[in-house]
Amino acid sequence: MKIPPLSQISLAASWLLLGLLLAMVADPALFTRYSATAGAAVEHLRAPSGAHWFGTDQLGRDVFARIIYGANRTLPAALIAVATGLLAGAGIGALAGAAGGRVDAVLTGLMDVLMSIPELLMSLTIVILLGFGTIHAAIAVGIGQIAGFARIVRGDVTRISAMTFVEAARGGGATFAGVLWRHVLPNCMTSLIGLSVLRYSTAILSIATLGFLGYGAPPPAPEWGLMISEGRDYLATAWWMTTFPGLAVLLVALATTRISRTIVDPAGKRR
Amino acid sequence: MSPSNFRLRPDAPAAPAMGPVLDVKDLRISYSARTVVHGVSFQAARGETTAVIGESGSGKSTIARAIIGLLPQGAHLESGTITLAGDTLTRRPSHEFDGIRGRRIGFVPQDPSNSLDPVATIGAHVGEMFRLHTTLSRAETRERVLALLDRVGLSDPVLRFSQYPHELSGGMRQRVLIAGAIALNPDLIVADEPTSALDVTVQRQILDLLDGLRAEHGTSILLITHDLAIAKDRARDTIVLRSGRIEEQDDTAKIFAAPRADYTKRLIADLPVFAPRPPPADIPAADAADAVVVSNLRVAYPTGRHQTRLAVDSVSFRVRAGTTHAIVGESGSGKTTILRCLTGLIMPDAGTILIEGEDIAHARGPARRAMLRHIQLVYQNPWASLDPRQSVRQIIEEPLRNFAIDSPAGRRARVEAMLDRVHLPRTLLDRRPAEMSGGQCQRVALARALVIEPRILVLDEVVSALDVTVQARVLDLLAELRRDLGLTYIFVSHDLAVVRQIADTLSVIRHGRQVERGPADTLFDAPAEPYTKLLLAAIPGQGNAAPVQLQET
Amino acid sequence: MTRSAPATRPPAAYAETAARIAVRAGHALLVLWGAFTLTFVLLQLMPGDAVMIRFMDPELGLTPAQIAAIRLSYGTGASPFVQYVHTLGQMLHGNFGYSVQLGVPVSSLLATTLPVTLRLAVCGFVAAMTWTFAVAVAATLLPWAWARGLARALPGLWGAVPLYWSGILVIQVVSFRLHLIPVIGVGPWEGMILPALAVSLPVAAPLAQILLQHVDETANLPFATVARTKGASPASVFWRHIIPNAMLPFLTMGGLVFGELLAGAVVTETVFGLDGVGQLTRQAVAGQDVAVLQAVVMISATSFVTINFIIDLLYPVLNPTLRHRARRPTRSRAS
Amino acid sequence: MTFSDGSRLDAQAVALNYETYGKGNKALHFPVSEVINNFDHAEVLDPLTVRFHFTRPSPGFLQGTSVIGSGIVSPATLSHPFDELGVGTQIIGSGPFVIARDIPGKEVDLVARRDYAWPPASRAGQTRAWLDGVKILVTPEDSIRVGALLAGQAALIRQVEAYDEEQVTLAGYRLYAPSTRGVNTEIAFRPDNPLVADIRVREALLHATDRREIADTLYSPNYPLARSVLSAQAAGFRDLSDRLSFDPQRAGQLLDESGWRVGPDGLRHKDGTTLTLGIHVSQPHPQNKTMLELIAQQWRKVGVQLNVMSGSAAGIILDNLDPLRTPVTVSEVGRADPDVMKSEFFPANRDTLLQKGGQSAKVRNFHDDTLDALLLEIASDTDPRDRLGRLGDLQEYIVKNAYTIPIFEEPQVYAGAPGVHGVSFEAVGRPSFYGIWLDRR
Repeated sequence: MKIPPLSQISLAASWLLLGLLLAMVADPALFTRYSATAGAAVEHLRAPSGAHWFGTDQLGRDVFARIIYGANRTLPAALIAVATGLLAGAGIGALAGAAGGRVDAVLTGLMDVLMSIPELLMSLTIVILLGFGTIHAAIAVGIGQIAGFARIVRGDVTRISAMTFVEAARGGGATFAGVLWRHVLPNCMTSLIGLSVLRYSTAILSIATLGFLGYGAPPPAPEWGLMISEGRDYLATAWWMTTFPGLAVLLVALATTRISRTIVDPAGKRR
Repeated sequence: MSPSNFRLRPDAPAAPAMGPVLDVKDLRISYSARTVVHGVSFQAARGETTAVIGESGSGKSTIARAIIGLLPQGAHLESGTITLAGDTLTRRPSHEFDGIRGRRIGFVPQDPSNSLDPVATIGAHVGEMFRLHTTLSRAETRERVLALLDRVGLSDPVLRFSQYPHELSGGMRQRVLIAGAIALNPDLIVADEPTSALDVTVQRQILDLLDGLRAEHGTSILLITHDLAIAKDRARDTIVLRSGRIEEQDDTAKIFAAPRADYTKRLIADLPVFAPRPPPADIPAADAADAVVVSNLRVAYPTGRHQTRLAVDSVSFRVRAGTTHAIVGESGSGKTTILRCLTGLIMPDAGTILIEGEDIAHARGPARRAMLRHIQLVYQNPWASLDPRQSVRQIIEEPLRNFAIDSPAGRRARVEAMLDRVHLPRTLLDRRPAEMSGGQCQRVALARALVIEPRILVLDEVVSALDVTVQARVLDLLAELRRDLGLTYIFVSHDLAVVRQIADTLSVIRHGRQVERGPADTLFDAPAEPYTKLLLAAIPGQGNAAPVQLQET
Repeated sequence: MTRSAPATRPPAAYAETAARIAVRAGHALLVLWGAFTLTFVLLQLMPGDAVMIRFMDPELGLTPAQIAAIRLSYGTGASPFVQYVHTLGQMLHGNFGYSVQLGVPVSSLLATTLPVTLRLAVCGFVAAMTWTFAVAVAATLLPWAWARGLARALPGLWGAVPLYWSGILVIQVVSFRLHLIPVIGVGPWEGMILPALAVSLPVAAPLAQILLQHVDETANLPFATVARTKGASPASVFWRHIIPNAMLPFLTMGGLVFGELLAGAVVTETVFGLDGVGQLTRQAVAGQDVAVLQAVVMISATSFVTINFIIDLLYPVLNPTLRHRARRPTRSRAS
Repeated sequence: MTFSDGSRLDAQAVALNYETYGKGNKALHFPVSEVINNFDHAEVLDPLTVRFHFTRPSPGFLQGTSVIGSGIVSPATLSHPFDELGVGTQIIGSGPFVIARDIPGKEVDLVARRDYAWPPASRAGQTRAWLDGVKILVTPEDSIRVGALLAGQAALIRQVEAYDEEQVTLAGYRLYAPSTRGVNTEIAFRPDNPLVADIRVREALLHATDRREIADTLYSPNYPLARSVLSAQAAGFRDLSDRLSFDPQRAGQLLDESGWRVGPDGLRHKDGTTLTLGIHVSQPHPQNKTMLELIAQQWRKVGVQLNVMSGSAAGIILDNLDPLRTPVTVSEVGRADPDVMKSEFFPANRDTLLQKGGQSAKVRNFHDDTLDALLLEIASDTDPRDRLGRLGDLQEYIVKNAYTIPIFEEPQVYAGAPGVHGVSFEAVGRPSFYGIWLDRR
């Protein structure tokens, strides 16, 4: 029997992981009998064992349960982040690319302004403005992503608008809006979806970073970034408190990146 | 310095004086599970040109890549041997082949525009041959390179040496590539469609150059081409490929005189230059109304802050309803600009374009859009002009929706009728462009243009991207449509052989100026202008007439 | 043919270049102004202010009147518009104002923190470049398909590693367990080894992806094949033809990433306890130290704009096809 | 005796210092010192004598002169605006070390003064410090701090969390845990909030808090369980531990009595409101967030929801001034004098309970005149015995009213490398480098 190539294995594993995560978001209780927020204080800082697969934290809460329930919080939040960036960014980018001229110049300038402000500083400021919490952190991360989306969409719209079939559609009597809606935007979709999935993984990392810096959900909410942040104080005595949430972030980011590659480049042309 | 001075091949094995320079035996190549070359065997005679002809998908390029040992990713040599002057090339380790490529096999690629490294100078490009295979000093290399540039007919080699590819025209770039290919005097030059991306006059010159080099150095040439006419003019032997199999291989003259394979017969019959000009079908009365009147059209492009260049200068012609007017010119002549003006995509700086009496050149907004119902444009590249995400049905229906013609049910009927009209099966209705052949796509594009019943079609090189047999069928369809629907065509092309098949009147354009215009018969039979004569002489397939003056192009 | 260009550039070309530079510079200044204004607005919208955070500490026991007086003395009591004009004016004179939180001029804070961050950015960037090219070489030239595939998978992995996590692990293992490199109280360059290592991987990820993408694209262009037909080895084609061409789009990305490194060192500096701009930013955000934040934004925006400006100017130098740009027809109608 | 800038430390300088501390300096932004009460003016009698005048008795004054914020600095220092004193090099004192370098928030370098010759009585005989210099690096990451110490990269570190104590001692390092001798780490109520206005609710929560579990789970023997509002090390301490017992049954009973009934969701409700309290984490206190999470778990068992909130610095300050947002808060003050109670509770000082007319304009009703009167009496009682007696009464009063839930006595935990000797601490746990010497064997 021939062993399938590495890329196939990794892709299958990515989808499998994503499916598992979706199930965790849908019904976390299916995966663990422990509570994510209430622990038995006497059982604190226990190393991984049969009873607690990933060990327990400083208050005796099950780390595995916290990761499961954390998925329930982090993954939808990342979705909100990407949706924010996608909707605003794609809107601005499409407008700039399609309208051209002065509108394009102004919007491009605006995007340059957004890009010139460090993304994390921007996110932190917005979290302070909106108030702390996972959802607000997600929106802040999403706002930080607007410029990136807008640039890509603008480029795509400009490129596709210059294509012959768009000119042909105009020649067939289509209006400006009609061409944009029926031809330009649908043809941007593939790269846009691919970019969104890629951005999803960065959003997870960014939201976790905000959580790490203390701008995420209030305690005792199980948030991956927050778990790593809290766990790092116990690194010398309880390695499991950082290692497992860290691996969770890494694996999800890796899986979504892998999947986004298939969307952008379905034939695997890049080998 | 004479070219013979760099016949240096100190390490070259003494090639057997007799026998073929290239011997391909039972070559079988596959892409994963799909075999694309099925046991092909042929030979190329020393010092001669051997043509391999075939349409797209015939496997001719794959064979060329196999000979130079650079099969594309995924391609797999299943069996067979390739022998070059007695040395077996197949199954050699990669690093060994590196010493053979360039030194013993030269390669001339298809598309000169992308075949030169854009950030390297011309001198670096040709000089790379010496850098890779000899120990010549920089100064010696430079001398050799300058001599080579001179040999391939480039003016001012010293200037060219330090120029970059984008500063050269397509023809000049192809000369540079040829200079590289012959630099080390190889046994064989593999030329993969060396002229298909070039203008007809340039094509002629490049082929003359290759012929000259062959005659001078005794280099053998394997000419891979889709163009039978070129094979007829240039090759001693011809191999006809189809779907990875050899249909026929023989002396070129014999093949053209008495083709044996049906496929070869059809190919030859479909070649415009050999096809008889169809009798002009019921030419409309001389007093028929003018469908299009272009007068004193002028378009300028800005080239700098305050400079402009005239892309089109004082072009005038009129097209009677129901006839075909051809605009002929080489690349950069401004013919595309003219047709973009005709469909209102560009506003001219001066002049008028009357479409059935209305001036489209200065129409705007709704007025222009309304005129689009009468004049439609069909593009050169059938795949590029169709939205890859739309189905055939959506593509053809879209103009109807744009102009709010008919009910949804009525539109569906019109789309289906239109599909019949262009001889496409209705099973294609739900296909997407990527799932169809070029000919099918071009028919869909025609259907889309015709579905809103325009009276004038502007056809921009509509058959240039198609294989010969497909080209012939589309031309037949165009003639049929014109006859049945009473259409007026404006047919833009660089290919005079095709134009001869379809045009009633024509304009010859060069550098934005109208060189000559008049009835097709007059221009083809008795051209007045030297440029028109040059164009006519350059049509391949007329036998190797007197060489066209070798000028830098 | 008409496209052959003269060997020497006409004077008009120089004028055009100068005009282009002027336009780019104007754009850069506009972006800076926009960044300043946007930040100012955002910071004004934040609840509370630095004076409150520092002086409303119950330990100080100041009365509201006293706090109002302090606020006035810092000029933060004035109307937003007056403050805007004042701050902008000061900024134009190179005066970044006073940190309310730390009680020192912002410029002196930057003087101590900026070198640290610059060092980190340069070291991290150099390391990232090394990984990037290593991956590009491995993914293109390694003789075994599985090894090339593995090299291709690396950037994705790097990009997925949460920096704060890998940083902590690196310190624990390299410094505390193996006793290899100390983290505190070490020389300015020695102390950069671990942080640069940690920061380089996530930075290398997008760089390597972009480089690989363009290497692949370039490798598929006919000229790469033509170079092979001349007898050049894959390695020779890679270094002499593919890399010089793939570098062009890569450069832009490199510039962006370097700018992000300068400003985005917050996490690295937190984890490694470095006293750079990132740490300063973090403190300033927490303390809503407007003057400091405004200065940080201006510095990173300036570096962003400058790097892009330089790359813009550099492009025609590296890419001969851009040197005399022939205008394409632009007069297509909009409707 | 001279300042390190060469100027003389004489009565003139002392008077100027106290004038500034006691009354502030508006022009230069100097605030009035928290520890000096009722100050009127200083009078120079001769070059070595100063007489202080007060508007009212100020018994805490003597102790107040000994705290860190009351250090005598050179007159030149006081002529700088307060804002510019953020950099330590600007502050010129007369001690055994001079600040040679100060990068705010990052690093302080101390260099020994070679001409130092006026040691305190406890160290009579020593002249200059044994150490040539001290390099203090601010290392905010706990794990890096401990790791650096254990890896030999630092000699002495401050703030060793309880969970790291074991690995420090196991490695043969020495722990120091001086007490801060002040108001213990406590949960303080804001009775202005109707939810905790009822003493029975406050008392219930006091008994619902399992302080033993907190100490055992999170802390170490270096964190003694609080036995009163004040530290057991403090003068005037009165042991009230029997009133601070963990008794969830009693807690439930008290809540039932006050009308808070357990609903189907397990939380207590009354008249449509739920007994949900908000609290902000107080970053400077050891493991404060974890402690609050644990308390939240404990209170949840009696049906009370404690929300541990997070927010920006400004948001926390504003919330902490609003009894409706923060019906409970975390507090602790280290100072070795009975006046520490006034610092903690008096409306014009920290006003931890938030009384009407105090720090917050958001308070509507709550004020406790008895409490205020007690605080003022202690502040101005000049008879030490009497004063300590009143202090005991005050502690009883606070516990009786269940105004606060004292949790533990907060130490400052340090760890030193084996070769570091002579480490000592002042009254509230700050280190003294003067007597430290290194054994380099």
